[in-house]
Amino acid sequence: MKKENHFALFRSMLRIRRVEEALADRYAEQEMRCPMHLCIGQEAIAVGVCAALSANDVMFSNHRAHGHYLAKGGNLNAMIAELYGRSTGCCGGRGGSMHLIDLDVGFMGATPIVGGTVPLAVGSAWASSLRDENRVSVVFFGDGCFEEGVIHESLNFAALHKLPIIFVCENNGFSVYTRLTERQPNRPIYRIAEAHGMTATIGDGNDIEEVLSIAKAAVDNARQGNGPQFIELSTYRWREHCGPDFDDGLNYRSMLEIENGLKDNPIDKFAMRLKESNLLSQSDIDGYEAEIQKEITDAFQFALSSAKPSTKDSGERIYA
Amino acid sequence: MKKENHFALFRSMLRIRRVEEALADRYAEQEMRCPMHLCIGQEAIAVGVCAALSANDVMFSNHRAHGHYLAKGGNLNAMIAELYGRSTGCCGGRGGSMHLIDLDVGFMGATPIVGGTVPLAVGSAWASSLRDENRVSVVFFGDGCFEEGVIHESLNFAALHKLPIIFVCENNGFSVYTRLTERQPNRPIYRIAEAHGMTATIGDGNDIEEVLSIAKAAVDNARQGNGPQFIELSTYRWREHCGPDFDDGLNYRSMLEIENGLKDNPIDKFAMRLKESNLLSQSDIDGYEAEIQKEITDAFQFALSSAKPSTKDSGERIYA
Amino acid sequence: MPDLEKRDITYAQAVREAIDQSMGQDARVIVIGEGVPDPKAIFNTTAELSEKYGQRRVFDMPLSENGVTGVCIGAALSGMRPVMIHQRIDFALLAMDQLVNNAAKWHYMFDGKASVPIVVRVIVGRGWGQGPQHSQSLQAMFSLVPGLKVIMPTTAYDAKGMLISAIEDNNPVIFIEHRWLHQIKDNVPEEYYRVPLGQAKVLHEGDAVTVAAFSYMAVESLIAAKALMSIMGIGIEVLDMRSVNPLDVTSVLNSVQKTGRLIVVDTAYRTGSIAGELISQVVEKAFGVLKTRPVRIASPDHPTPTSHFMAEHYYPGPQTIADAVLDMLGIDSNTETETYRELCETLLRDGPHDTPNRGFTGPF
Amino acid sequence: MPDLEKRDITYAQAVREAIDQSMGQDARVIVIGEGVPDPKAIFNTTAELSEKYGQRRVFDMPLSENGVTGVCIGAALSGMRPVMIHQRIDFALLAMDQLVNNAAKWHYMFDGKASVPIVVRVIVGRGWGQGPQHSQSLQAMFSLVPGLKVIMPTTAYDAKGMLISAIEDNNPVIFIEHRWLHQIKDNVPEEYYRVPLGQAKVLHEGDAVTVAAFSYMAVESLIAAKALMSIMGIGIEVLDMRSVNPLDVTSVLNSVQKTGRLIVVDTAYRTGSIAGELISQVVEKAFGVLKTRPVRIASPDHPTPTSHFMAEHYYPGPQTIADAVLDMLGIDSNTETETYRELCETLLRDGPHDTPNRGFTGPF
Ligand SMILES: Cc1ncc(C[n+]2csc(CCOP(=O)(O)OP(=O)(O)O)c2C)c(N)n1
Ligand SMILES: Cc1ncc(C[n+]2csc(CCOP(=O)(O)OP(=O)(O)O)c2C)c(N)n1
Ligand SMILES: [Mg+2]
Ligand SMILES: [Mg+2]
Repeated sequence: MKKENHFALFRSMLRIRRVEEALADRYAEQEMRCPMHLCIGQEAIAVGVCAALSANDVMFSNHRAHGHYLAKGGNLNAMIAELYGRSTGCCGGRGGSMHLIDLDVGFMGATPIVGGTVPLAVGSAWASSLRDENRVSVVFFGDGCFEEGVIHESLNFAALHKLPIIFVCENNGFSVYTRLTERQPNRPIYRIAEAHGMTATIGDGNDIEEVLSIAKAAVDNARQGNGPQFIELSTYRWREHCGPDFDDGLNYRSMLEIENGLKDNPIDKFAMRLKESNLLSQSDIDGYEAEIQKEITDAFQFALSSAKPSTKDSGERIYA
Repeated sequence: MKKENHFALFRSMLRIRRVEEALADRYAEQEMRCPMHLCIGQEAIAVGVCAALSANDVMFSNHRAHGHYLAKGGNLNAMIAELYGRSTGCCGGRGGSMHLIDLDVGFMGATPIVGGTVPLAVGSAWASSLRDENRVSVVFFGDGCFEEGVIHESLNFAALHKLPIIFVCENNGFSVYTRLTERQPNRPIYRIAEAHGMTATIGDGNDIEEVLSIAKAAVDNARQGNGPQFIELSTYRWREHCGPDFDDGLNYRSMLEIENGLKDNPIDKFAMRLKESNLLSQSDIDGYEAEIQKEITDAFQFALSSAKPSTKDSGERIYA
Repeated sequence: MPDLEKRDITYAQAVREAIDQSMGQDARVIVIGEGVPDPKAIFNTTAELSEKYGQRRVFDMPLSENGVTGVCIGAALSGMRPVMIHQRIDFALLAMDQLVNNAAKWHYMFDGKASVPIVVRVIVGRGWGQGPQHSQSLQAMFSLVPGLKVIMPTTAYDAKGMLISAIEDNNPVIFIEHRWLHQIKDNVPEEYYRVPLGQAKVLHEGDAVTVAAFSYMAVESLIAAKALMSIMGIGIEVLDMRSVNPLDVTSVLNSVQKTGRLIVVDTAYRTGSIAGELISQVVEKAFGVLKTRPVRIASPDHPTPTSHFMAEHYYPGPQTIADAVLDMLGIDSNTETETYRELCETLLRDGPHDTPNRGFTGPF
Repeated sequence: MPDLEKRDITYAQAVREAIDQSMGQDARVIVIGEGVPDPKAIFNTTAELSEKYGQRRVFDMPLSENGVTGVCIGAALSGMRPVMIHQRIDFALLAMDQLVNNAAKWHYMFDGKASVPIVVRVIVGRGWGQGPQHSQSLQAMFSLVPGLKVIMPTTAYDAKGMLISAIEDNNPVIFIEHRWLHQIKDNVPEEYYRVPLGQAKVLHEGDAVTVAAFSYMAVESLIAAKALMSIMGIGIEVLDMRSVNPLDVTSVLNSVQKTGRLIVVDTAYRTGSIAGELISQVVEKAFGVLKTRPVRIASPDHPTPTSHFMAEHYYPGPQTIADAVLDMLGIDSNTETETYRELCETLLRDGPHDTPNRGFTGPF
């Protein structure tokens, strides 16, 4: 892998982490008045998958969308402004954290009804194939989402029509506070996708290089007309399901489990590796941190100084 | 297998065949004024599976329910009367051919929304397991039904809770007039069930002995607490999807295919085998034919002489 | 309205022609539904489309109502204009999540940055023992969802023109067709034309009573209107509502200004029907205009029984409507009176009650 | 009504107690829902149930709304009495097929041979940027389905009594609870008691105007009623409708006989709401009783915007209701008049508009 790529991957993960930490820090001010699902700890999946895509490829996401949106190149100012409910937000304030969109970079939309966007991604892949476009569609969803019947229907349709789509299942072991074992029998998720007649892989979602190589293979396959690809990636959610805090107090997971989870830090792990092989220096990192901090400060600045939408406005653009 | 069993299996298939032929013959009189889906050609599945069950096991079915209902021991008079819309029908005339029920024999209900009864069967298996009852639930559905998301949800729930349920997929290769290849990719159905974490088998649905042995193994497994069992059985629908006639005129399937389909006659094949091994004589068959004819004549007699429900009656029993 | 050269075709043919011409006009239009390319071609409303436009624009589908609806929404977001078809509206219940949470809201929640131009054709079953799960009339369930447009054309002319408008519309449109309309003929121009969505139409003029009717009930109302006029000289104004959302209350108000009397006839269960919504809006907007209490005519609040013996009086018909009119006008309707007996005889359906009323076969 | 020893508990606690006592009374009662046994316990309405009744009666569930609804129906057909819970009513849209095609019709289509005693608890979200897909109020969509019962208790007392009645009921009951009711206290007896389904209740007596309100809107109406009385001496009669199907039109008619004026306040989108159905039925059944045009107060016909800046006036509140009352009574409501300014000040919400109104915390 080229040096710049390493930098880019690392920087992208770090950026998502810092942005969400800033969100968490300022959430208590109660000016971001909407539910917020942080992906801290899961950054490698968003970044690794997006690194395998080209600009015109498109993406759909779910309630935990910040990382996907930023990794795909979504506008940071528009995202922060959206969380603050401002007119300059990517949805003009109508959506909040759970509804992100940036069509300029192929981020087609994220919505919070679990499973809701999965068939949409299949539909956009269908459109590509009907128009013989060299465009791959990607959809991110969680292990809980895999329990929705629409997954079965989407996998079947995509396999039937050999569509250029990548299904990315982020398996963090939880649906809200419910463990996988209370929702699904003891068998691997990806095998079901495989049985539907598509290439399916499983990997460590906290190892950015593994994610990237799996994603690259999948994207190449899809682009070459080999039909849908399914990727199951294991990861761990650090913070509470919804909200800015750590949820150690809730006792649905042991301190030991949390500690191990935090140890398996995709960013530090990658930094370590890069440093060992002298591909990254502490000063590089410090440089990034500074740039990112600046970018974040400006984004909050932008959001807070943006116009507030009016009630009147909320009655417009109901029909196209 | 014991001699009586052979007789019973053969007689049960023959009975279903003759009953449906009689329905087909009289349908043109336009006194059975409801949609009717015949299972002629598919009798071995209903009979083979039911032969593996005990009386207190329960069953759910779909739009093509006559065979399932009769094989489970459903009341013939009540079924014919139901098709004639009479008060003595198993639904008092409210359901017609697509809505059959006979709680006395554990036939819990058949309804025509494809996939609609599959989770219900899972729910009845759940109730059995919660009450530690030694009761197996069975649900019949087609290859088209397998495309419904609720199948995925039902398989997952059944596997998660290790429920005593048998999923029987009657794969006749068609959903109405649409071929399997236009609806599903080229991969076996049962493998998906297997990937969900349950025992799954595939077999020849037109070979009654094979069906019975597969079903017996599945029922034993389920009863012994080994969780859900999935059975995919291949078969062929002789008549039109809905209605009494052959549909050769529609040209959605070749004459050759139809001929081969008719040749693969589960009843004749079994009769042949039994005769060869001197387990069944032509006079046995003639005896059955006579008994069955009598039974059928009486059933139509019963139906046609039964009271006609009134409009007033149709406004009652809306709420329990 | 374009000038019509005379040609009578059925509602089913008109629907087919609308799709055919839309596909000819716009390469982004695709069609998908269970049975679309099969020999029965959705009551022949999609016949030969596959042959004409090929397998990359005309599709059968897996039995995955919710998933395929989502697939169509996704395709629409990527610039296609899918027409999805359900053989029964009852099956669309499986797709409520995609229709209500995504299709209806996408344009709004993303601030107008994207839109979902899909048409979902759903067929209301009736007769020949369709029964509880194959003959629901669920327009009210869809019409209460902001962001969806819901239409129920009655005539073949409107079926073609409104389906074309629906396909051109940038919003999700639920196109509800009553199966008993499929064989009714009407004068339908060959050319590509539009009929705007959201406007009621006068099917029969009169100033005695306003009868606002939906879908097949507009046909039944028209039959009643003709008989009432010819036999009793009573002129009722029959409005074919044509659209459920938006609901054309203005046209009803204009008619009621004239008649002072309102009967709404719906194909659905009585309670919670769009008929109630219409009556309420009329009273809210024009309180005092009604001289007599408004009346709604609909099906009883229970599932459709399959047995034709039970279903016989489940559906209101011309007689029900005529009686309501006479009652509202305070006209004696006991079977003694000569003219009333004549009216009843005229309204007597020939043919079984569980097959389409032969009393009117078009053109309108 | 049993004699109450004084004990004020919240709506959430009352719901929990109803389930707890029902499970204690009847071993067939089981509970399932996403998050039921988790630390948040569905806004604490299922807290400790798992510990008390064990893992064979209290279940979390896979994210399979339609399938698990079917599973519950099947269990009910086998003699269990499942209580299923959705954290948002929006998620229940995935289960429409099972609820409408199976649960609602099973008893009818099988001629009463079986019944489906399930309760589906669904929560209406509001505030803190719940937005388009997490704050719908879809009671009208369920209430138009014959075979379902749909209830929306407002007080903690009714929440407990009606949930107990729902669990004992042999029919499928949709139990709709507005999230903003969860923390409101009321006097709730400790014993097991029933409140019948299908009956409205007078929350505030008066003879000037009848205000029929649903769920949280009954609270807002009560706030308006108290202010109107104390400041202007205007007595409005607030009816807490409590049930959507069956709809207690009789109680509304009785009140309207007295007041001659009707305002219906609903939590839903305006068009197609149950408010319209109620107004229509009142006019159909008691034409001429109303002295002024009936008014409906509801949310506008578009999705809920997430931004609190936009959502601020999306929901009608006490001020909206009071203004409608004054307008209906022809009372001058320009900010000049002293008393009106006082009214407005009293009705001013303290605290942000996107959190529950602190103006009323109970008991009722
Ligand atoms: C259809 C539906 N059911 C339930 C919910 C409530 N809900 C929001 S996020 C979530 C957890 C989803 O788990 P998973 O798919 O694993 O994603 P994760 O939160 O772990 O990233 C649930 C149950 C919802 N939003 N939509
Ligand atoms: C949800 C739903 N979608 C569509 C239909 C229309 N329909 C009735 S039977 C049938 C074919 C089902 O095929 P399969 O499950 O293979 O059963 P088979 O008819 O072959 O026995 C279809 C599509 C329906 N009844 N329900
Ligand atoms: Mg998860
Ligand atoms: Mg089949």
